[in-house]
Amino acid sequence: MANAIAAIEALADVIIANKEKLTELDAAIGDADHGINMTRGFEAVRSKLAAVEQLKDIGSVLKLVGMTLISTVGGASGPLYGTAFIRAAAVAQGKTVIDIDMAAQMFEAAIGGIKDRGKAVRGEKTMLDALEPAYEAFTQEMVKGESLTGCLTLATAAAASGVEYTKTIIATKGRASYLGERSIGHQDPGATSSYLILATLTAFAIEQEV
Amino acid sequence: MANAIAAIEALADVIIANKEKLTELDAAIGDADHGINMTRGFEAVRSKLAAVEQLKDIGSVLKLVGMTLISTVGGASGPLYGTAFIRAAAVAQGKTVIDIDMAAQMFEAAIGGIKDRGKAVRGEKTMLDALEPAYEAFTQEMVKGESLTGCLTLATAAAASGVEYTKTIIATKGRASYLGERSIGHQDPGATSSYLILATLTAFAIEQEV
Amino acid sequence: MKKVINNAEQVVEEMLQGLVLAHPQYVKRVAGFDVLVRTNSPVQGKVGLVSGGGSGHEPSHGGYVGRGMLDGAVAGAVFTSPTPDQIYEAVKAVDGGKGVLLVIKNYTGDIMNFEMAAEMAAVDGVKVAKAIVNDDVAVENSTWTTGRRGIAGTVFVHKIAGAKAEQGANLAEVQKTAEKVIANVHSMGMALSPCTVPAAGKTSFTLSDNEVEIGMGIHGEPGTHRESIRTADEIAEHLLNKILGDSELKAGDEVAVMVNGLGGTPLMELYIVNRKVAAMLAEKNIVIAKTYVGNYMTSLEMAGFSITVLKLDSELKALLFAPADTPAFVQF
Amino acid sequence: MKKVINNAEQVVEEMLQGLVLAHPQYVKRVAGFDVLVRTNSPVQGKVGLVSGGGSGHEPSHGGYVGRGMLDGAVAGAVFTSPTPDQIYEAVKAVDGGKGVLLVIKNYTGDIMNFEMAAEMAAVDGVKVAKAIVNDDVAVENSTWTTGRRGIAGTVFVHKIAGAKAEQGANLAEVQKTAEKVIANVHSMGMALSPCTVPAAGKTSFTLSDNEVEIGMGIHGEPGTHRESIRTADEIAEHLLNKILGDSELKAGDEVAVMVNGLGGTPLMELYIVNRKVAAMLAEKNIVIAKTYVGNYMTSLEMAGFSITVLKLDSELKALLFAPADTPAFVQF
Ligand SMILES: Nc1ncnc2c1ncn2[C@@H]1O[C@H](COP(=O)(O)OP(=O)(O)O)[C@@H](O)[C@H]1O
Ligand SMILES: Nc1ncnc2c1ncn2[C@@H]1O[C@H](COP(=O)(O)OP(=O)(O)O)[C@@H](O)[C@H]1O
Ligand SMILES: [Mg+2]
Ligand SMILES: [Mg+2]
Ligand SMILES: [Mg+2]
Ligand SMILES: [Mg+2]
Repeated sequence: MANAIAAIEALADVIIANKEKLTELDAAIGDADHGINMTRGFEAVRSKLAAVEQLKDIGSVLKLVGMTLISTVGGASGPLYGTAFIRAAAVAQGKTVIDIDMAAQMFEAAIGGIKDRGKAVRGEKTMLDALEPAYEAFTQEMVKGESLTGCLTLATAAAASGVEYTKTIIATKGRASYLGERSIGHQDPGATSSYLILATLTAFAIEQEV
Repeated sequence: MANAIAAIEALADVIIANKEKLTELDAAIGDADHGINMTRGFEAVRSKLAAVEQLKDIGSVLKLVGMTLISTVGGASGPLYGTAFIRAAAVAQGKTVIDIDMAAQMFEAAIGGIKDRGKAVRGEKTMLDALEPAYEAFTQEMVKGESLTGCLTLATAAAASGVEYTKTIIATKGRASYLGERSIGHQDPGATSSYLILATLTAFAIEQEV
Repeated sequence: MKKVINNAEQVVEEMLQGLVLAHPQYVKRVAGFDVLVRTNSPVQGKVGLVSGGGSGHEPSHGGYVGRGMLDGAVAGAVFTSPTPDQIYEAVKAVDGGKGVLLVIKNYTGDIMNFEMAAEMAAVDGVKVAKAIVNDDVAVENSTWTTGRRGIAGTVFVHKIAGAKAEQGANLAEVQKTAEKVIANVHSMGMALSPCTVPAAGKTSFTLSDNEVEIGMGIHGEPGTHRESIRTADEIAEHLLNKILGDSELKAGDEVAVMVNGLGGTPLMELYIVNRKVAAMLAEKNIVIAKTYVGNYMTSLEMAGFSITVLKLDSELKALLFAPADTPAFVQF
Repeated sequence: MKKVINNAEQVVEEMLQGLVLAHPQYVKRVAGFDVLVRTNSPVQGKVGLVSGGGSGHEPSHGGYVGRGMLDGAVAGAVFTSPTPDQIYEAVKAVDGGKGVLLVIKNYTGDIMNFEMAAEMAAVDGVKVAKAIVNDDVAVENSTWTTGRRGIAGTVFVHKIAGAKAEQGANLAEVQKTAEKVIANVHSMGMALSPCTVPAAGKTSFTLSDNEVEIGMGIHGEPGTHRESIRTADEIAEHLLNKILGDSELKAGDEVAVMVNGLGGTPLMELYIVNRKVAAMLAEKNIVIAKTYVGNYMTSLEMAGFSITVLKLDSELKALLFAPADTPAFVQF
């Protein structure tokens, strides 16, 4: 479990380090709190993980993360990321290592959770615009026989393009949708945090390999 | 009456022209409205004088001015200047010209009105610090046999020194008194408007002479 | 950022403490949660009303907990929807056996968090219904957007649905009344200046010296557009015309009006706005049954205001006029 | 200056119009004057209460006209005492044969103008008494100054003397009760930012980004000193200690507390202040009978607050708890 916990800690570090940036992105098209919300959530995650004695599997770690995000983040991103982690936890229940197939299933489940909760589709300027192309890239490489880290690397690159893409479209979900045309030109904060999460997990996986 | 009315109109011009300056002085040690208050009053005076058909004597003109100031200026300066004009009006009742004796009596009555109403004495950083030395200078010159305009000129000079003097003392009456020591260094707005009134009347009297 | 606070992270906690200390006759805290409920909660045999949202909108929502209005209010972080566990606690604390109505402002985050709480409560066998307020006509309503935002009109939902619940109506009836209010209430706001979320430490937008934001949301979200400031009458006319264009008001209709300050606007200015609103409605022979002027749904210290018009029928009117006794809304 | 107004010269007139349009059930205008009185004025057989002062302190004073509080309110120009003729009209309009109490805040201008009005009314045979409020402990009380200013404590005078008058007390009794309140009420304020008098068009002072003014008056008059901003608890402690130092409160005493916003302060911050005030009083075993938190005596859009503590005896307490029904102060 040390690995899973270390990965979550790496996530927390990155989110907290990007608090200002995420908040600024949200200031332009939302209510200027995305970084604050996510930081509050991941600080809570960090202290919860530190406090919990023994988590027996990856599923337990992810469930704790999801529950903690749900109960501390609030706003739109809390239920969305929280649900994503809980759905991924269900896949990882009882597991102590992650192989590429399981990773794909977890990824799919997480995105499914976000879609169930938020009822958004790709192209609405949300986290899905980073996550869905990333998932597609992941599976595309997976069928080609790429390694987990290879797939993750390409998924991260796809998420980065997805973030760029959010600048070009009108928001039709979330708070930014009130802006209509005025949302064009601005990068979606949630897509950005999704990219950061993916990039961090990728870097973590690569580090584990060496 | 044309003269008395013209004199009051000259007063109105000067007060209105000094609206900003008087307000700024009040901003430093009061509530930033002295120029606004006086302007509101003298604008009302101006339209009242224009509207009134026939004022039969100087007393009537001054009473109208006093009543108008009382009912439009408000604050501390309204009752004070209003009472001053009404007291002066009583002296000038039935009169159509002003000689030097009458001028002295009117001056004394006006100051008496301010003291009755405001219960201040000289040295408290109020309009009295301009008016009392001015009155003393006036009577001093008068007993020496000076002309009305000569007396007024010296009275105005004394008022100017009085205004300067207010910079050196602590306010113990009016709104500036809340400041205590912090009122030192600032010129009293009411003393300044008193000086302006006197200076204007003096200039007017000199103009009439030529 | 110049604020009278101790610690940006503690503002909600300390505010709730200060509120309970100020109004112990009205509200108590659900221990361990950012939830205020009536001192006599749960009121047996009465439908419970729970609302809430991000903090920073005070007196919304804690200020409306009391007889004739809310049973519980959940306080999220500043401008951030509260989390499901908090809402769930509020529902449990106020359920007197007749179920609980959740009054939710239409924001993605609020809806998701309240829905999750409703799911949690349903598992416990609590009957939960929802009413989603979307009174802000600044935002176009289309199937392609999240829909209109909930702003100051929410206070009328609290008042009227609260009165209905107080009368002993069942959950479906209270929900139906809330939905009738929602169908008949329209609002629009504007801002002269931004506000600063304590944890952010700086304003989320800036306006130049003579610029205003029309259609401003209550969380610092940008509005429909910016323009140079105009007179109070012109601004009020613009907002009210938008509102009237969206409601189906006609001569002879009766309405309630709210001129709501966003937190930093002097009451003097709100009354100057009300003067124009009343004149315009009079001109159209729309009858004002009751007017509220003040800070009801704020955005911290933002300067600006919103106008809300609620079309009344005899039911809504009677319920609006019913007495209420809460920290921030008292009416005989 | 960015304000929601039409014309700086018309703000008082238009505000009064807007206020009457908003609250016709409470107040009517004395035609031709900036005077609001109860719709049923004069109330026969009841002592009339008249207060007033410069405008810009809304809801003071027009917001307190109604059952259990004021009979009439006179609105001067912004931050400028009303003129005697206006006050005189108010007195005449509310005199129901038992005389009229003038509640005056202790400012040179207010006192002179109200006194002149009293003289005018006395000529007409109206019995007039005065109560001069001087609750601001920021200003040292010495025979060498004008004395202390009247600030938010004035609202308690309105409430309690108003309740006394409502009970049918005679003029001397109402005056005596008002004076008892005045003897027992102490306040002190602070400001974070200035405000702009519309006719002036600019702020009367400036404060740098981390500076506050302690002991601020309600007309933009400077306070006792400036300092760097501290925490809410430290500021509240400083003000409350000054207040406690001036009152003779001891363990077991009962008080009413008002945490008053100056117009631009979020309610959230006022509650954070109240938390500290309540904690300090609890520590000293001073019992808080009732707390008011909100904008009661403002300075346009100034950010800042004041704390008021009123020592109660059984008479004052009963009168404070008596019902009141006015536009801005409603209490069951
Ligand atoms: N319905 C939705 N589905 C997926 N993501 C969404 C949805 N609504 C909002 N989001 C994401 O949430 C982000 C905003 O999160 P955050 O600022 O924390 O919440 P809030 O909008 O409540 O303040 C947006 O940038 C967007 O990516
Ligand atoms: N008791 C008093 N006696 C004489 N003059 C006074 C007294 N109190 C105040 N003043 C004068 O009034 C001036 C302030 O007038 P103004 O600003 O119009 O009224 P307010 O102080 O009510 O705002 C002061 O500068 C001072 O000269
Ligand atoms: Mg946000
Ligand atoms: Mg002044
Ligand atoms: Mg938010
Ligand atoms: Mg003044």
